[in-house]
Amino acid sequence: MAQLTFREAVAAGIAQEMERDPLVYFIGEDVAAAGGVFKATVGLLERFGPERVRDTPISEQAIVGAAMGAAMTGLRPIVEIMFSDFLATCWDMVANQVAKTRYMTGGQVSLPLVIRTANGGGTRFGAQHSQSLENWAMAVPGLKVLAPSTPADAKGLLAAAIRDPDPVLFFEQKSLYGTAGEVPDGEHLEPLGTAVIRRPGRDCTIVALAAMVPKALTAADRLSGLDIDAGVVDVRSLVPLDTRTILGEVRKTGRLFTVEENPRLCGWGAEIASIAADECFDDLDGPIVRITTPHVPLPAADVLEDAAMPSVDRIVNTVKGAMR
Amino acid sequence: MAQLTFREAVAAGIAQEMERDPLVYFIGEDVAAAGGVFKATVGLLERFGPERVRDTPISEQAIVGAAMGAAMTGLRPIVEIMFSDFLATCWDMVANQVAKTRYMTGGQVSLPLVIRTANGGGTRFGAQHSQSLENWAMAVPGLKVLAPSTPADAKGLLAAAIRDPDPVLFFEQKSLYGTAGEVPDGEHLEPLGTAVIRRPGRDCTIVALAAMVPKALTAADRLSGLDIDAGVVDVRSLVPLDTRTILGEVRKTGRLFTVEENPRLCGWGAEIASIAADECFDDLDGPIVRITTPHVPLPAADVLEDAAMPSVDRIVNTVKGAMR
Amino acid sequence: MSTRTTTPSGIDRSTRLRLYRLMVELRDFEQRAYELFLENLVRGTSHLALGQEAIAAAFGVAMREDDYTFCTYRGHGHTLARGASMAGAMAELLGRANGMMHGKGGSMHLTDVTHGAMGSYAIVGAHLPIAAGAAWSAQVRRSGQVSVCFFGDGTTNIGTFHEALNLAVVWRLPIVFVCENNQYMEYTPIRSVTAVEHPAADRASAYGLEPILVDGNDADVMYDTAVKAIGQARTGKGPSLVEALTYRHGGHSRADPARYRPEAEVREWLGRDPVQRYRERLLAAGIDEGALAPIDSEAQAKVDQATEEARQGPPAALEEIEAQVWADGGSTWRN
Amino acid sequence: MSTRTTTPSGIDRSTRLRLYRLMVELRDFEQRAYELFLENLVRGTSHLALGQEAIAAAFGVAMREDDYTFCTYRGHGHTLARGASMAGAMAELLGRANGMMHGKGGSMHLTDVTHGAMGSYAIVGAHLPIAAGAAWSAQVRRSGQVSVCFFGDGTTNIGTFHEALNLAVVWRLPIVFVCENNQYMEYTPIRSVTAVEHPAADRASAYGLEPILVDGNDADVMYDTAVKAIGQARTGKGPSLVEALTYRHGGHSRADPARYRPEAEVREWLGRDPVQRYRERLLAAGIDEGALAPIDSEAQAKVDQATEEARQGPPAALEEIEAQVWADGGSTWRN
Ligand SMILES: Cc1ncc(C[n+]2csc(CCOP(=O)(O)OP(=O)(O)O)c2C)c(N)n1
Ligand SMILES: Cc1ncc(C[n+]2csc(CCOP(=O)(O)OP(=O)(O)O)c2C)c(N)n1
Ligand SMILES: [Mg+2]
Ligand SMILES: [Mg+2]
Repeated sequence: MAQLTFREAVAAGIAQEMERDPLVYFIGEDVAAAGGVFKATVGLLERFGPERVRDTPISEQAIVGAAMGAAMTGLRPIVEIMFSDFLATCWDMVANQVAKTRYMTGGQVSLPLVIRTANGGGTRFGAQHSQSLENWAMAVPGLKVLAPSTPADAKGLLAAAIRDPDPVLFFEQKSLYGTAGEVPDGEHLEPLGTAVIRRPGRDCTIVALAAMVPKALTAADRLSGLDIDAGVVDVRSLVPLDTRTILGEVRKTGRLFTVEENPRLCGWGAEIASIAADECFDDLDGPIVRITTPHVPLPAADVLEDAAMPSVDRIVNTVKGAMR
Repeated sequence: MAQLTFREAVAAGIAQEMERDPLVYFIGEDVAAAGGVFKATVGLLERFGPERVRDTPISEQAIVGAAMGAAMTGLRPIVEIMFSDFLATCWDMVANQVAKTRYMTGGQVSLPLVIRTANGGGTRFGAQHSQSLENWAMAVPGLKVLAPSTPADAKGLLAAAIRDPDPVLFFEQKSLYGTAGEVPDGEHLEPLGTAVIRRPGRDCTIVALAAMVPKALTAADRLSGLDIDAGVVDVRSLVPLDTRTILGEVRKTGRLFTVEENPRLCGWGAEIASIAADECFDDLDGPIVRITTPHVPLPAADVLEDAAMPSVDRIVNTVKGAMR
Repeated sequence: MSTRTTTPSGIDRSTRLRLYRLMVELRDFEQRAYELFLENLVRGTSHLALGQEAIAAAFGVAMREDDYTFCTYRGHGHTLARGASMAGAMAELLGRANGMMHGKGGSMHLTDVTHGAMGSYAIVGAHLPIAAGAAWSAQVRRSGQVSVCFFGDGTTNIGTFHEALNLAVVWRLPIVFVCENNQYMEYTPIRSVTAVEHPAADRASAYGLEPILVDGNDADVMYDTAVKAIGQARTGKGPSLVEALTYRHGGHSRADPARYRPEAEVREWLGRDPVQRYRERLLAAGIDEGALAPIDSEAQAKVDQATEEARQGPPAALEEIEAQVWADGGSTWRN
Repeated sequence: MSTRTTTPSGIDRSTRLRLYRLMVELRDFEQRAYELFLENLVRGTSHLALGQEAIAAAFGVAMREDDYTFCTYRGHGHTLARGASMAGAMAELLGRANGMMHGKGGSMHLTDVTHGAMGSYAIVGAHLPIAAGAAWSAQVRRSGQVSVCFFGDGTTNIGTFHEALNLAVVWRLPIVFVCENNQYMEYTPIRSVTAVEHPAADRASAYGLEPILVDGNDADVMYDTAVKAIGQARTGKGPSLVEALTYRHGGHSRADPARYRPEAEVREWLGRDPVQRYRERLLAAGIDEGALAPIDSEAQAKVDQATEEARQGPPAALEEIEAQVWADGGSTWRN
């Protein structure tokens, strides 16, 4: 086991798969010579050469479109969309072309492609560079959607995404790039469609994603001091969704809280809450409560951004209040 | 009261506001000379002239961008995006620019603009021309979102949207264009943010939108024959959302069903279900059940499309099954 | 800029007969599709390319078997020109189980990957970058394949046109972009919304390319143009952008009577019908009626047969609804 | 194509002094912003235009008070050049309550509508259609206003560039598009990803426009160019597309040391510093040191004062989080 940062783990996951499969190619803006604006792809150009690791013009529609055409014809491309907010500039490619083409053609084409993107807030970039947009992707049939919370998962899930025969949107939380953790040496793969119980709990279940996972874990620590035994489930794979693990925990505890970085309406938390309200209704002992950013664009100033996003304090207070 | 089709009511709503306010302009592809591909804007060019009613190149980003720049500087533009699916081609303009600019500038600019778009399935156009995408818009803070179910609302809500000082996405269900109904003569406005109880019910509440409203009403008729008194609420305004009316009904009946045309995950139904699972938990007598299109792109063939979308049969059977 | 109208290269007789046969097949197929629509058997929309056959046919004949075609919702001809099954296409229009995509795509999305027909795309401009991606793949796999991407005049004003052209040139991709300038978008004339007269050719220089403006209703010219552009792509000399002038005989989509077009204009273009014109040219070149008449009747028979097969097909199967979202064949999103 | 480097028109002394003053102010403001960043007072990102001042200053001086400016995340200069409050801008960089947008936008989104600074946009290319929309509004309101839209070389490859240019020409809008070609996108040289040598000028003809390629580090040339293009727009003669060659002295954003640029290239461009060069030219033209020195010190004082005001400001107020989503001032989405 090596200690890697999240950004190093991303590069390691890509390198593992590029080493293994010569059909894996990687393109994006400033990803090659500069190693990515978040330095998550440093060293790949040197290792795999300029044919397989390429800088593109600023043209997200061309980037994703090219990856799609290549995936249809034998490559396994990885593309980087620098900030997830920029997915909006190529959303037709993602949501209408990549997601639907296998289905519309009756399965004639496969689209083994990965779109990696830096996601989320906490970096004072303002409303056009800080969105958490995994729910946009989750709402579109035909896309698989991953968002790791640890360096080990960053490597293992990214490698599995590259090997997956379907299109995957891979969300890398910007606020996690600098975090470090143990990452298995050698080949490492984590299966899509599996949630992880990061902390078992008796009294309630907190379901969280990406950067909200460490916050939920800290909140659970503090709640245990208040005699509330809160469990934490790391969703990590929104599509496919491991409802078995999530609902299993909810059935045990009878209380469900979700912690989302995205704004209030129509997030993945609403989806999971709705599933639970349908399928675990009889096991529920109280309201399902979602903790989210309010339904506003994210403000830029540090004090505003910090207060808008779900914080450990907010999680603790919300759970405490609801469990009374 | 005149009997108008839904498409005539759309044109009437636009005409009413263009007559009233010389700063209302209308642009889009094939909207002027051709009167729109769904014939929902017939007569506007003749009545208001080529400066105020204009055909554009096929360039959705330029269309929405231009409307935004105009709205910031004194016009009240209406734009048509021919099919809601094409919102993906200008999603950056809608979700990152139009939705966020007032907020980011601390309220320095107003964006009184309406984006009208033909939405939904039932017309055998296939996966890239049939999506119901009101949930994409609902997930973005800064957008108001309307979807009428009757000709009267098409006119009244559209007129109110044009008069509203904020950006509104206005979804016109393609399968409703040909339906007819009474529309008040003269000035007609319906307030944003108000749901309508189309049918009161004692046993359960079916919440529906746009083309699902008539289906829910037919289903409720049939359910009454099975001794289930189902009420139907027409959401019509997703943002602002009339939770008071919706939750009021749910509290009375104790049972909530939502009927959505959009695919399964992260729809407006999940949002309303989650709100109810939080705020009405103690009033609920059973699981909250969502009736949706499965999480697949919409197929083209008539038999497939009809079977994929929520039908009266499916609503009746689902409610009956869940109410046992 | 002037358009070339004569064929300098002396195309051989058998190639010319192949061009003629293909054009007649495309013409007959689409005329039949229109008749079936009038019988209310085509439930969805459809966009016919009647009058534009020379372009699809010429490229169809000029392409190598493993080359890639990317086209639009107006793509019956481009798909069939690659050898895709006519019955499969017709059945897809009728929403039958034996359709090319089992009824899941419909007229606007005809695809036959086994014949290099990589899809018909219904969002204007989307397939230009996708076609560039297939060319990129061919380039790095050193397969020698060429990607050919067809689109309309109206498509030149959307952003993907610009992004795809720039990328293709910068990466020197083996691709041919073919703008079929049929003068109209849906109902709006292209000249009313475009900054230049020739929407593709006048923009070639913005990507360092030569302007290529040709008569799209002349099968010989189109064939020469195709051979040259494909050859350039195949030999590593990079992309071309071709603008082919043409006209659709009917409306934009099945229900459009196309009254927005001046009668004289329609008449003039009907006089330049590519099929009729080519037939006359072949006769003038000494190919006798005895060689052409069997082609005409074989094409009719082929369309009859395809129609019959399509009509025999059962309606699309309900299991298809939840099939082929994922590579495992299903649509499961949860456990 | 060759760039013009001398001023033909004889700009009067007072205008030249205004140009000089504005350039010095922009330079001093951004140098101060950089110092504050080193003190860790600028929390968010920031993108400096040190070295590119001549462009923003020239247009700032040439524009009418009610004209519209649209710029990018690299927009401190363009915003201040319209007369926006320096303290408001500096406070916004520091995330203070007295910031131009109360801390809600940050460095990348400086906006001051009262001075016609209609916003700084952080998604590459987005503001080109928006600026066209403001020009459309001015046109139909017959206000005589002109919209000026600044963007970088890298922006010429994205789809919105193409869509906006086409629409602006077709509708003959009163707009000036200004491409500041500083040779780099973030860390990648523009020539490595662009099909033509001059990313804007070589594409003007794709919209029926004249190519305009000018020395962006020459304030006189830029001023003449601005006057001409704005005049053309104001008199109903439609859009222009200007490409101004320039260079940023520092990195792309605050943390970028810009080591990807060859030393000789950097040295050469530092030698063409627009501020220093203009100062020398004014001296050579007989404007004496006594006229320039006070401008230098007044600019410093203005920046000092703005910095002081900004630093005095309290942190952004928490009520702002839920304010101004809607025109009613709030963010309520339910009853
Ligand atoms: C992005 C987008 N905008 C609008 C449409 C609706 N639409 C379908 S075809 C068409 C006209 C296209 O014109 P052109 O490119 O000339 O092709 P043609 O139909 O003439 O072959 C339009 C506007 C669309 N499908 N996609
Ligand atoms: C659509 C989009 N893609 C990528 C980015 C990230 N990005 C920000 S600035 C920049 C470089 C822009 O280069 P240029 O247009 O030359 O402007 P400059 O920064 O040199 O002023 C990039 C790629 C973005 N903001 N928006
Ligand atoms: Mg056309
Ligand atoms: Mg640049």
